[in-house]
Amino acid sequence: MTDIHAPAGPKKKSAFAALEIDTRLLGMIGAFVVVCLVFNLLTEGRFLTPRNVFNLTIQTVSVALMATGMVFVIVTRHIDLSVGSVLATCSAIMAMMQTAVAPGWLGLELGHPMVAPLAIVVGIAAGVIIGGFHGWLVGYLTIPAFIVTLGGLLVWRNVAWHLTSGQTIGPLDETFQLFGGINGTLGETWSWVFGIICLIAAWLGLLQARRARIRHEFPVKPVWAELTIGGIVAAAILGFVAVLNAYEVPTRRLERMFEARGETMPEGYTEAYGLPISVLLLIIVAIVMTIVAQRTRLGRYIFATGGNPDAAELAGINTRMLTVKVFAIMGILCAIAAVVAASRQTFHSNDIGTLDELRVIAAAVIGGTALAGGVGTIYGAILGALIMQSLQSGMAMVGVDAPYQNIVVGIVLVVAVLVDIIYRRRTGD
Amino acid sequence: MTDIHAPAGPKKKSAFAALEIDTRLLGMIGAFVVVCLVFNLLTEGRFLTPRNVFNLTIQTVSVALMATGMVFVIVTRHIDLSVGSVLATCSAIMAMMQTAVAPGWLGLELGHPMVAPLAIVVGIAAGVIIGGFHGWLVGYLTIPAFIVTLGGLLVWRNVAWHLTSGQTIGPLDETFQLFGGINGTLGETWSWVFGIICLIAAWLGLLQARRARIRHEFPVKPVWAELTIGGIVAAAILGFVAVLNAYEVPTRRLERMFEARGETMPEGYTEAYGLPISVLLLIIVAIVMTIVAQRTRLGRYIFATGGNPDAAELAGINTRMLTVKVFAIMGILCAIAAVVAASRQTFHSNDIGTLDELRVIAAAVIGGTALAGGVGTIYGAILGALIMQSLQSGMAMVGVDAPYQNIVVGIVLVVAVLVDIIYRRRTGD
Amino acid sequence: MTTAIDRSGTPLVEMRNISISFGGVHAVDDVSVDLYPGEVVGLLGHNGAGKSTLIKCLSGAYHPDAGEIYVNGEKVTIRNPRDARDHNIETIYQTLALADNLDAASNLFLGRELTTATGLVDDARMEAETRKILGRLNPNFRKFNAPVSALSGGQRQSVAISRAVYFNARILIMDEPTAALGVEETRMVAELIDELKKQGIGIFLIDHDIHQVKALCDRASVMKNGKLVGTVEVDKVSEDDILGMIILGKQPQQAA
Amino acid sequence: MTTAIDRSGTPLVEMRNISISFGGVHAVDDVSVDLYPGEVVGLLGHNGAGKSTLIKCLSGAYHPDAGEIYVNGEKVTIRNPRDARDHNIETIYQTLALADNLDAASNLFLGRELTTATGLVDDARMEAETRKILGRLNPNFRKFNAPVSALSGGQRQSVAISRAVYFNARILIMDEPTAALGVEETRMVAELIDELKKQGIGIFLIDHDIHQVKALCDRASVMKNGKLVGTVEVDKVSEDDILGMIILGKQPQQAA
Amino acid sequence: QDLTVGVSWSNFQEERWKTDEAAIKEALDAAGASYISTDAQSSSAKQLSDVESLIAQGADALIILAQDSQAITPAVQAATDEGIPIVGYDRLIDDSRAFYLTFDNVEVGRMQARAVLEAAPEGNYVMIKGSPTDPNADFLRGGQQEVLQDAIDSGAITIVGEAYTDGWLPANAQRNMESILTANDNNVDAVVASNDGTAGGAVAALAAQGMDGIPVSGQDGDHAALNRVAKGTQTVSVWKDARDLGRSAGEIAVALAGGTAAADVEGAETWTSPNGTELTAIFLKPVPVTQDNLTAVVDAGWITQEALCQGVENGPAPCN
Ligand SMILES: Nc1ncnc2c1ncn2[C@@H]1O[C@H](COP(=O)(O)OP(=O)(O)OP(=O)(O)O)[C@@H](O)[C@H]1O
Ligand SMILES: Nc1ncnc2c1ncn2[C@@H]1O[C@H](COP(=O)(O)OP(=O)(O)OP(=O)(O)O)[C@@H](O)[C@H]1O
Ligand SMILES: O[C@@H]1[C@@H](O)[C@H](O)OC[C@H]1O
Ligand SMILES: [Mg+2]
Ligand SMILES: [Mg+2]
Repeated sequence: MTDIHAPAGPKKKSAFAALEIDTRLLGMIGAFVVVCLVFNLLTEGRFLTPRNVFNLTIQTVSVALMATGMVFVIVTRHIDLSVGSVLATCSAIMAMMQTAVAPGWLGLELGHPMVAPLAIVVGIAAGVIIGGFHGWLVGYLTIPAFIVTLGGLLVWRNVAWHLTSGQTIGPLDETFQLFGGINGTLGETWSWVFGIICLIAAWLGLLQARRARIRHEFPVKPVWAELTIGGIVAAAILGFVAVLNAYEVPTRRLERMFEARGETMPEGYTEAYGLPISVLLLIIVAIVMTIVAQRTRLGRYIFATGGNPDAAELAGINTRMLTVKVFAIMGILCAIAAVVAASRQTFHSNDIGTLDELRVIAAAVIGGTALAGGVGTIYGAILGALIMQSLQSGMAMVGVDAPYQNIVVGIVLVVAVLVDIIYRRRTGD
Repeated sequence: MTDIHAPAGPKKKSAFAALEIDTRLLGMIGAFVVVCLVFNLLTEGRFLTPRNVFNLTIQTVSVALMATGMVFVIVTRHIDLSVGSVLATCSAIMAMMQTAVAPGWLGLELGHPMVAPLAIVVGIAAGVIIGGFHGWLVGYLTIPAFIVTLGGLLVWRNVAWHLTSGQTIGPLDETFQLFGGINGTLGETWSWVFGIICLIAAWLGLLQARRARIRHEFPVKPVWAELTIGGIVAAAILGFVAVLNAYEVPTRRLERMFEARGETMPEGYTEAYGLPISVLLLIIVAIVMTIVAQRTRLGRYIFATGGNPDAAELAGINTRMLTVKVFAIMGILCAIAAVVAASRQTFHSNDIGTLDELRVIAAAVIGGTALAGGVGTIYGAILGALIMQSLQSGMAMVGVDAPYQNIVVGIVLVVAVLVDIIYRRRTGD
Repeated sequence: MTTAIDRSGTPLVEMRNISISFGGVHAVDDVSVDLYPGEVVGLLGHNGAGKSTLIKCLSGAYHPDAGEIYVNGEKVTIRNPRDARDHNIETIYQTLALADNLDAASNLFLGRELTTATGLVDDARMEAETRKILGRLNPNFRKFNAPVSALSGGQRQSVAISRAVYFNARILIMDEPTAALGVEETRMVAELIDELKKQGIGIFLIDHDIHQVKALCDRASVMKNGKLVGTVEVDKVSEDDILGMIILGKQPQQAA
Repeated sequence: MTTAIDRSGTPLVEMRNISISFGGVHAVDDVSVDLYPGEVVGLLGHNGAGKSTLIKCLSGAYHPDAGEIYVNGEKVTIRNPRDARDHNIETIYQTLALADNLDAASNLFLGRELTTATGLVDDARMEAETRKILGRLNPNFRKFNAPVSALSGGQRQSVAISRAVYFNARILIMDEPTAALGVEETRMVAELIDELKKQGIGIFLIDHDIHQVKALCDRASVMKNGKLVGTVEVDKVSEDDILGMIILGKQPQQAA
Repeated sequence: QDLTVGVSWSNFQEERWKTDEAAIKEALDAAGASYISTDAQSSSAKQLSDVESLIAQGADALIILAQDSQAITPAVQAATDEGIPIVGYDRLIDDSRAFYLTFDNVEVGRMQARAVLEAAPEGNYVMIKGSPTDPNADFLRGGQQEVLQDAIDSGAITIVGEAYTDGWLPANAQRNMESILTANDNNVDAVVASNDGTAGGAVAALAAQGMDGIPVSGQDGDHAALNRVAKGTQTVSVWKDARDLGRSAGEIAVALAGGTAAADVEGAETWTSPNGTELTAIFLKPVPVTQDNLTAVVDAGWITQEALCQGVENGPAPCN
């Protein structure tokens, strides 16, 4: 409103405004696109190859998973510094389940189909217990989350160390490794199927929302606007699937696969990776978390509590129990992230998840979650994680010497957020 | 007020209440004393020897210095994740000044009396510029401090690396090393002199405050209460000096000193360390920062802005400039902490200050600084740093291994804050 | 307000000998008040007299140091706002207690969201209901999709009032509900109070406007420095009597 | 208020054709008002009419999209609250704008602390001054050493009023100053306004209470939906005329 | 021929890596290959992404300083899929597809202990270990134990204090050393520190007690440490001439990228890792640098005499 020189053009503005697209989202996508294009230029087109896009997405998954949970934590005015360490403990537990408990106590050898599910269930149980315990300390004992999770950062990293006696544990179970990205993908056909299901669901969602508004006689967007949005969504989903399907399994790997099956590979045979299972997991988590945030009571209470904790309490919300739930969700997500991170490495290592707390919080904050509480989106956090990861992996590709890469990442991080701030100020959001 | 079973005893309560001692302070001192006593028991009395008290104080200085600045940062609702890295850059600059710039460009050899002052001035200038720049990004460009200083964390650590070409630089100048603790102490006599000056100043302060209240006809504490407080202060100051003076320079070291002077040590000669210069520095910084916090406009504005940024802005406070100042102060303190840290090691290493950001923030928060802003004390932050340090070094003495140390530190951290919370709830603060 | 109230039965609410102090200060000191169905009881007193603190003991925001609360003759313990709601006690707080980052509908239904068959919150229906109810109270209100932080002082107050009224309260606590309201909006709140009375709801009304108290209340309880000065039937005393109670802390001769 | 105001000279403040909008909404739309020394101009209108937003352009909290401001006939640019203070414009905000964690004295002197010879803030003197000035406005006030967050609604308002009045303002903006005040406290503010008028200070007063506006103001400007309905001399119109302007947005026949 | 060699560093905070990097670059320059690199900041997860990026960038051969000898396996897998050869640099990569080029870390540990034991055949020992998350820390500690075992069994020496050093930070080593000294009333006769950074911290703590001069070990040949050796405050710095290692790594990477089979690399031998993996490996000989052979590091051009002898009077050759 203070910008007197803002372009007037009410006609043009209203056409764009009719789309009612979240400008924050646009700004972030804009920043992301800029980062991608710059790196693509600097790497002579290597950055935006299907292969690198594939890599980028699987590299992002673990941090992005936790970032969705961090949104809730920060929205309720808390912070979780322990996520990296909790991830490590969950990973250690799952690794020990596979390599020690299952074969030793239960007589299930590595490779037995029950090993992976068992390990994952126990790991997630550990995550929910640890997270819930943090939440109890914060909510009921009113210890500041910063302290609780700083303590957790120290405790759980070393509990993990203790559980594995400081050893790298692995290799992990083959089924478990399916969540690691390259070791488990949907393949071309199923990727298309999944893409199309997503698209139909998205369209149905748009339609239903429009119907509800009409039923209650609220103003709706013009039909062309709805169609445009539907089109954009379609392009995004199918484009993404197409790109992932364009990344072909390296020939040597194929050869080896055929070899393992005792066959020989036909001349000229190719196969695409398609959507990694870990990315599928992230998409499912993102959808669930978005629904929780926007369409459930729990989500409503999380945002209300973040906006005004006293008011929320006065409105009859049990804000203490809410805190437990929020941290328990964070714990579950740490455990899921641990599955992805450990199976990506195919080993549990001591340093797994180190410094993830900073990455995860940064992803949420870049994604528009306000540290003062009350504001944040799931998609923003995921985009934030993607931007961070693009920066890091882009820098690695450009050929700047290693220590200087960190300097550039630091600077670009700040500049990316600045650009977003300026953009939103311009658009008056 | 909800605690119906609180002991009534109005008579007894009022006698204690008349002292008007900050219960928060009491709680923290209580926690500290408990930690000390437990370790003293576990180490068969070695923990509370003058020697270990001496070590504890000098180990605490660097983190405590930065923690005082972090109080201001957090009170204004910001955070600084870059302090460890800024410390590294300042340390690198000072090291290079001493070993490269001074001898190479200015022709001042190591050991020349001007080398250390020059290096320190340049280092502090660097700190103030870096900090001020962070503040400008936060205050004027409105980028969240979390992002700015996360960027700073990456940037400055690697700038430091670049400045020293990744080398360990040292040994540093002898004069410079005076700030390292054991390498520069006041000796017995001067320590007493300093203690007595402090005591007189404290008494004068109490007296003046009382006079001002009487002049304005406000209620004052009973005389016996004032005298009791004066007595406690005297005991604390003189006791501290006495303990430090009880720590004698090890014979081997004395022998070497005499040797270096070409003399032989007289039989039975002893000498006490007394107050380390680094601790003197911390005391001075603590006093200055406390005055700034409580008795200057700047301090008032810092707390007002933390309490309600909008209200502060409407009251005519230039909150943007204030942010610059707060981060600039943080930068100065990082530089001073760098002097202490580097001269304590007697060399600059690449990884100096790593993870200090967490220690510093933890010290401030344990010391009662609220992450929501508006609340915090300088003495609290210093006590917080002391508690953390006691834990770590106590356990190292007990022989707990690093991973288990971290677990215990994590747990005790949470418990200490919890005890403090319960204590304050009881006393109705 | 002058329809005769039947005070022979058990009162809807009775607060007996309530005391509460902060630090050393006795904010409320041995105060007893009661409220019958269909009755409006005004709570009056200077700033800091303890009115808000007293009613917060009823709404569950504070827990009294001493004293008892009876609802419909039964002794109850109100530990938190949820307990109060369970007794159908609704409150409009002086500070409004809104979640600034949410829109009017989310605030109105906070803690009692409408849900669809699948258990998800039904934003469209909540918005529709909000439009209806806010329309009655504040016809100029348009900002249904903005967070309440973007609303004017009076608009926020309208939201807070709607929230308390919507959910079939039996006991309503209104802490200076019209403080920020415009002339027309104030008139509508007065009409609303009348209507609620008719439905048999009991209302505690804190208000500094003596005209309004005379017009709306059946009885008035006056507090001074945490203590109850007295309770009077407003029809039986003059405005000046009430003023005397507030300012001088003196019970008028003819008081009930 | 009925001493005749001399409106022949240059006005103390003139706001000309002020417009400001948030997102798409025109909160204030081409509004012009002025104020002469020793005059109280009431700003009236329904909730959300744009009163607070208009005066925030004068106090430096908002920057108008269009329009000009003249102080003593000279065009000024008010970029922030500091600029407003430099023109001796003081404001009591509807939201009070207090630093909740500081005590009354620190809030009262915020941004203009009293200092000792050595440049340090003089807390004792500030507290003494605060006791004096708050005593005049609110004789029951005791809590000088508590953070203002522990004060009652009306106590907080007293602090905000004292702050604006203490520093020799020439132009005073009061946004619903008595909304949370008790009877006695309200009377004292009315007296204060009278006194300030006599000292030649110009006051913009936002208030929903028509009685009070009739009693305190010389002129009244009425807004509706962001637009100025008109400005009238309160002596020359009836309460109903003003009500008509507020509710129907109609200028009475005999208006100035 | 336009070869690119990618180097994935595990971190960059110890002094030595700068030298390693320079040596690799030099060797690559000589072979006309270009150099790209990444810094995993001590995170095995980031190192995986780093390697993927290097592959995507078109590296023809990889040199990897593994943060974790096993968690790096997927990176080896990915590289092998693309037919890119890997040189495991300095730290073990427990995978037969990687070429292993290193100084033997267990041997480094042995050398450290040996030098200290020689200087202090009996007495109270303090073991300052490396970072608990670095597998090398335990390799080193294992080598040290082998050498000390007999003396321990005979009661000649007693280990009175032992501590990991979080993150290999000198400041942490210093603090641990101070506590151990206090706990033992200074009854310490020798310190086996696992690298030069931690040795620096330990020496600073000893100096505070006037005890500098008792035997202390280290490794890496950091300039500051060699200076301490000259001064007599550190007994040994096991010198792994990073320039040899770097140069060899560069040459081997270029050779492998050019199609040379691993076994055909000059000097390569077959070696079985502790986990039973068969690797093609080259082990370079670390050199324990003590006052007796200080001249060697100057002659080798590793450090200037000026830097080595700074502040040393009447020291050993070449500082006399
Ligand atoms: N949370 C609190 N902590 C400390 N003191 C409090 C707290 N809440 C209220 N008080 C004190 O209790 C007393 C009564 O406050 P209360 O808010 O009940 O007054 P009130 O009658 O509602 O006044 P008003 O008309 O100004 O709203 C005041 O002196 C106030 O300062
Ligand atoms: N910061 C803001 N962002 C968006 N909209 C705002 C903002 N501040 C005010 N508005 C809108 O501008 C309009 C005018 O608000 P304003 O606060 O000026 O009303 P008012 O006349 O003071 O009302 P009241 O009597 O209720 O205080 C309202 O519709 C309000 O919602
Ligand atoms: O050379 C050492 C290396 O082997 C170890 O892994 O990390 C620390 C270094 O000092
Ligand atoms: Mg009140
Ligand atoms: Mg207003």
